Amino acid sequence: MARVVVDVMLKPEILDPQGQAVQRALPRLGFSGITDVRQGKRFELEVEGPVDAAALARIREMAETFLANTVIEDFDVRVQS
Amino acid sequence: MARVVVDVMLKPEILDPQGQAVQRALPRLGFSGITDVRQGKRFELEVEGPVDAAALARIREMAETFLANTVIEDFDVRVQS
Amino acid sequence: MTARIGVVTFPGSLDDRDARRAVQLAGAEPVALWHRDKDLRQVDAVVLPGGFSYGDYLRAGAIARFSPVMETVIAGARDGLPVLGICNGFQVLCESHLLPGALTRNDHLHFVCRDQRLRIENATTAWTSSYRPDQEIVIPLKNGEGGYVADERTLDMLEAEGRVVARYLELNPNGSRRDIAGVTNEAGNVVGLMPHPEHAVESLTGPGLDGLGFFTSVLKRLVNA
Amino acid sequence: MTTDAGTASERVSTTIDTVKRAVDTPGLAQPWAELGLKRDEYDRIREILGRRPTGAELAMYSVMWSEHCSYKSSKVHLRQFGEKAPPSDALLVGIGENAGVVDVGQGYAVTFKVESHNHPSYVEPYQGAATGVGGIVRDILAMGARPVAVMDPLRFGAADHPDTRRVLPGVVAGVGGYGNCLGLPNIGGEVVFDPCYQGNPLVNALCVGVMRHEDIHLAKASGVGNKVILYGARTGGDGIGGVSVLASETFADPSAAGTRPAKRPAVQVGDPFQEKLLIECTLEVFREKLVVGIQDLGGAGLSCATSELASAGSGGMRVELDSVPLRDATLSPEEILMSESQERMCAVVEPDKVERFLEICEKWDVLATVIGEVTDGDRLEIHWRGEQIVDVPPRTVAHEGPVYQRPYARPVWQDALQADDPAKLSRPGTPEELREAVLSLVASPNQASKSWITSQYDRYVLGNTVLAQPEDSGMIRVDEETNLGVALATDGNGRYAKLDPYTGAQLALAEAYRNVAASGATPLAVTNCLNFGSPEDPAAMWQFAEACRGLADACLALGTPVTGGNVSFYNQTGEVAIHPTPVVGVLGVIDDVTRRTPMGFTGEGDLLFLLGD
Ligand SMILES: Nc1ncnc2c1ncn2[C@@H]1O[C@H](COP(=O)(O)OP(=O)(O)O)[C@@H](O)[C@H]1O
Repeated sequence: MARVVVDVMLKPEILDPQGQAVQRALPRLGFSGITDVRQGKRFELEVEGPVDAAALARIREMAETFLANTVIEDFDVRVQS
Repeated sequence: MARVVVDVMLKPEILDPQGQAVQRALPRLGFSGITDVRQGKRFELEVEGPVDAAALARIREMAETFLANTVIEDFDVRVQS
Repeated sequence: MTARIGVVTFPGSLDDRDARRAVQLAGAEPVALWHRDKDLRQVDAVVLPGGFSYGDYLRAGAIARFSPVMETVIAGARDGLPVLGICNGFQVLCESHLLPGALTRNDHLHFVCRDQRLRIENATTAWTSSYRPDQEIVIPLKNGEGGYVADERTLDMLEAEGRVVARYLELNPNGSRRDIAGVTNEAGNVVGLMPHPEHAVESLTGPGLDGLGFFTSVLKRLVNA
Repeated sequence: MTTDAGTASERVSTTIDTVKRAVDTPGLAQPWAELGLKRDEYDRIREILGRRPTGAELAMYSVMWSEHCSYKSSKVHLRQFGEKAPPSDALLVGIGENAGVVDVGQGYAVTFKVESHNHPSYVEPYQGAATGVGGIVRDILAMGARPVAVMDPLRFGAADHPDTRRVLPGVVAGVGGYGNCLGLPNIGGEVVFDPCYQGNPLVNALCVGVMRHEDIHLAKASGVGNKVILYGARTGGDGIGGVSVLASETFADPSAAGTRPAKRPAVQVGDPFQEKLLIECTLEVFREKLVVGIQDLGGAGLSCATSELASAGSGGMRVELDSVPLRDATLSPEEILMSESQERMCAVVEPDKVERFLEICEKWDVLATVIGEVTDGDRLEIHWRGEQIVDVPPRTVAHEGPVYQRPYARPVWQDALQADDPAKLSRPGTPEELREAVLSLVASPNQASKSWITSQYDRYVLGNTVLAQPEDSGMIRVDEETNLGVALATDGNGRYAKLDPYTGAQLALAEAYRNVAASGATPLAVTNCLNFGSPEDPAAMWQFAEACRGLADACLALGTPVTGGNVSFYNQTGEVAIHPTPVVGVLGVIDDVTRRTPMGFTGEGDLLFLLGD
């Protein structure tokens, strides 16, 4: 059983109200020195069988068509070591 | 400027309806071989200055008290290379 | 002199006006409290109203918990100040660790607004003494993150100590563990409730008058005190 | 870095398309066609200015003269709503402002309007619908009113089409996500499925707001020396796909090129929390009477807000574009002017009230910046890095755009369509066939309960909802002491309108009117959202002209004036237009909401009457 992680983040040019809300709250909580916060999603997929090139290609397709909304989001797929 | 990533995932014993909804949808979309899906959050923090042990400790505290709700969530902090 | 009940407005609070109206209809004096003020203006009880404080962007209630007013509310609650958290207010109370557990995304992943039947399981708290034990009431419910969760040990403890204040009947609208709609702290002065009693205080605008009891309960307690 | 780049200031002056440069380089080729302008429109701009426009001016004219902002194809038909308007004492502000305002008695005024966000909602259903709600709410707020409820007339393709699975849940979640987070009860709407909307769903959003008569605010800048304040969200590169052409041409600074994002987002993302703060903050500055004029930023962003404010006011306006707080430092001045970043407003404030205005914004965590002032001239001047990049008569941008008499013609197929009447359909003859017919009728998605949708909307918040789903009209209590209230209904039937656009529009009005009347309220005023195909298609234009004529005639007959509305053209997939879909909203007033008439039976023994024939 292997784990594949898919990270989905809003594209850099797209407004991220969630990340902004977190960032604005930080100074009030006494945390300084954070100049930007972006909030996205992390999916952990448990994959049956070997995670070979074919499996990764399938997961990439899944990320592209389903896990991410590529109109506004970018994604990244990687096998967790 | 360095980037620190904080991953926040629901604890394994806590029901994850979002992950389950994704998992249930996969076969319908023609994706098989995924036995479990968990969905969590990924924060990307841009940090001013060096990310030394002290800075990381501060961010870990921020994750523990704020970014994650440790009643139901685990978190992981790492510097992005 | 009637009791003064404060209603906190956080940025993004929505049902604060409704909560003040409910307080008034119950016969108490509503006092508007502002999230940036630590001063509770000598109120006798506090309502944390529903809404989307700070957009609920991180987790519902997670940012509001750190507001100045909450410092005083948390300290007061520990000293016995009656505090009612409705919906977002319940989320704030859990995030503040005044109440155990947490509220997560509804299991069906949709926002839900419906008239909800509940059973009052504990009619001895500061906010439920106007009800009969096991009384069934109908009040509106509206949330996107209303699934109550806690570990088994905590759930067992809540049950054993009678700290489940209200339970969903007929339909569990959000996947809450053990159909829990509301819980209280050990002392019974702090209550968190997912459904909205403040929307059931006038027959014209709600499903009935079943919600009024929460506000008359605290009034009774304050006047008798 | 090139060695001949010179000092920073020299370099800047060679890369900014200033008014001076425009005068000096009259022959410079400009991408007017890429920006959607026609040759004669571009020529007219040159004529107005007496020179070629700068890049920033070209950006402003192109967006303000677009169909969406200028109503250039619809204006000649919309005029009837004013010309044929029935006399009404109730109208306090008529067509031409952000939204009309109606007197509902006891010193209260109500403003309401419906607007479309169809195309964005197809591309990105959630954000498209969410920002549609956000936009109409700001329109209502800008009139001086507290928004008190929303409604959402929706049209989707076939219920069982795979793409409807993407569009419908996204749109519903977006309407709910935004409206719920603003704390506005959703008191009604429509859901209709028809294959004609498959590639072009309709997402119309209505908002209604309440104010005291004396609180009415208008979008105009007057009073020399008054400050122009931009407040709300920072400006990002949202919704400016088109102007990127300009940016790449005029922003030829090699050092800047590499740092600009590769692509500007065409999708706008809404931030309802920011909008909620904007509402509370705006109502507070109204309450303290700090505002001379106000405009929300919607389509065409700052271009629209500054030119409309200046155009409607008495003086000119000067804006320092460098003061605009940016989310993306690489934006060019053209892009800043065009950006459709959401959750922003623009106010004109007397100098001695600026401090208090900014204080209130700070109280609500709303960013506010003085970006300019009202001048005694009659020009809108915009500066960037010390250079003048815009110098135009604002009326020519905002209110004197092109007006088209588009050719229209009754389509050749209209007769055949009308002749194809139900008499030709086979009738169920046997009990078995009757059963089939009834079953297929009740199984039709258009008859189905809409609670899957409406249960995702908060109908209780604010505590004044007297009627909401599943009632045919929504009703809101306006005054808790006197029980004064208003009722609202929207209706529209694309199939009727396709058969006969004139009568179809009238039927839409009649239905909404009946719904309001049946609730116990007296209908007072009308808004509409006219969803049609391409105005360049004579058949679609005919449908539009007929619908306007029908609606105006019916409004006259019923004595309810149109107070505002919105036109959405180009609703088509390829060459195939949607059914013409005029959505009509009716507002009524009721003296005592406790005497409302709900739809259902309320007591045993109630009698049932049938009225009419
Ligand atoms: N179908 C319509 N019926 C009546 N008035 C309309 C209609 N469409 C637009 N209007 C009016 O035209 C004016 C300009 O349109 P408006 O919607 O304000 O543009 P914007 O997109 O800038 O808000 C408004 O007063 C509006 O009410």
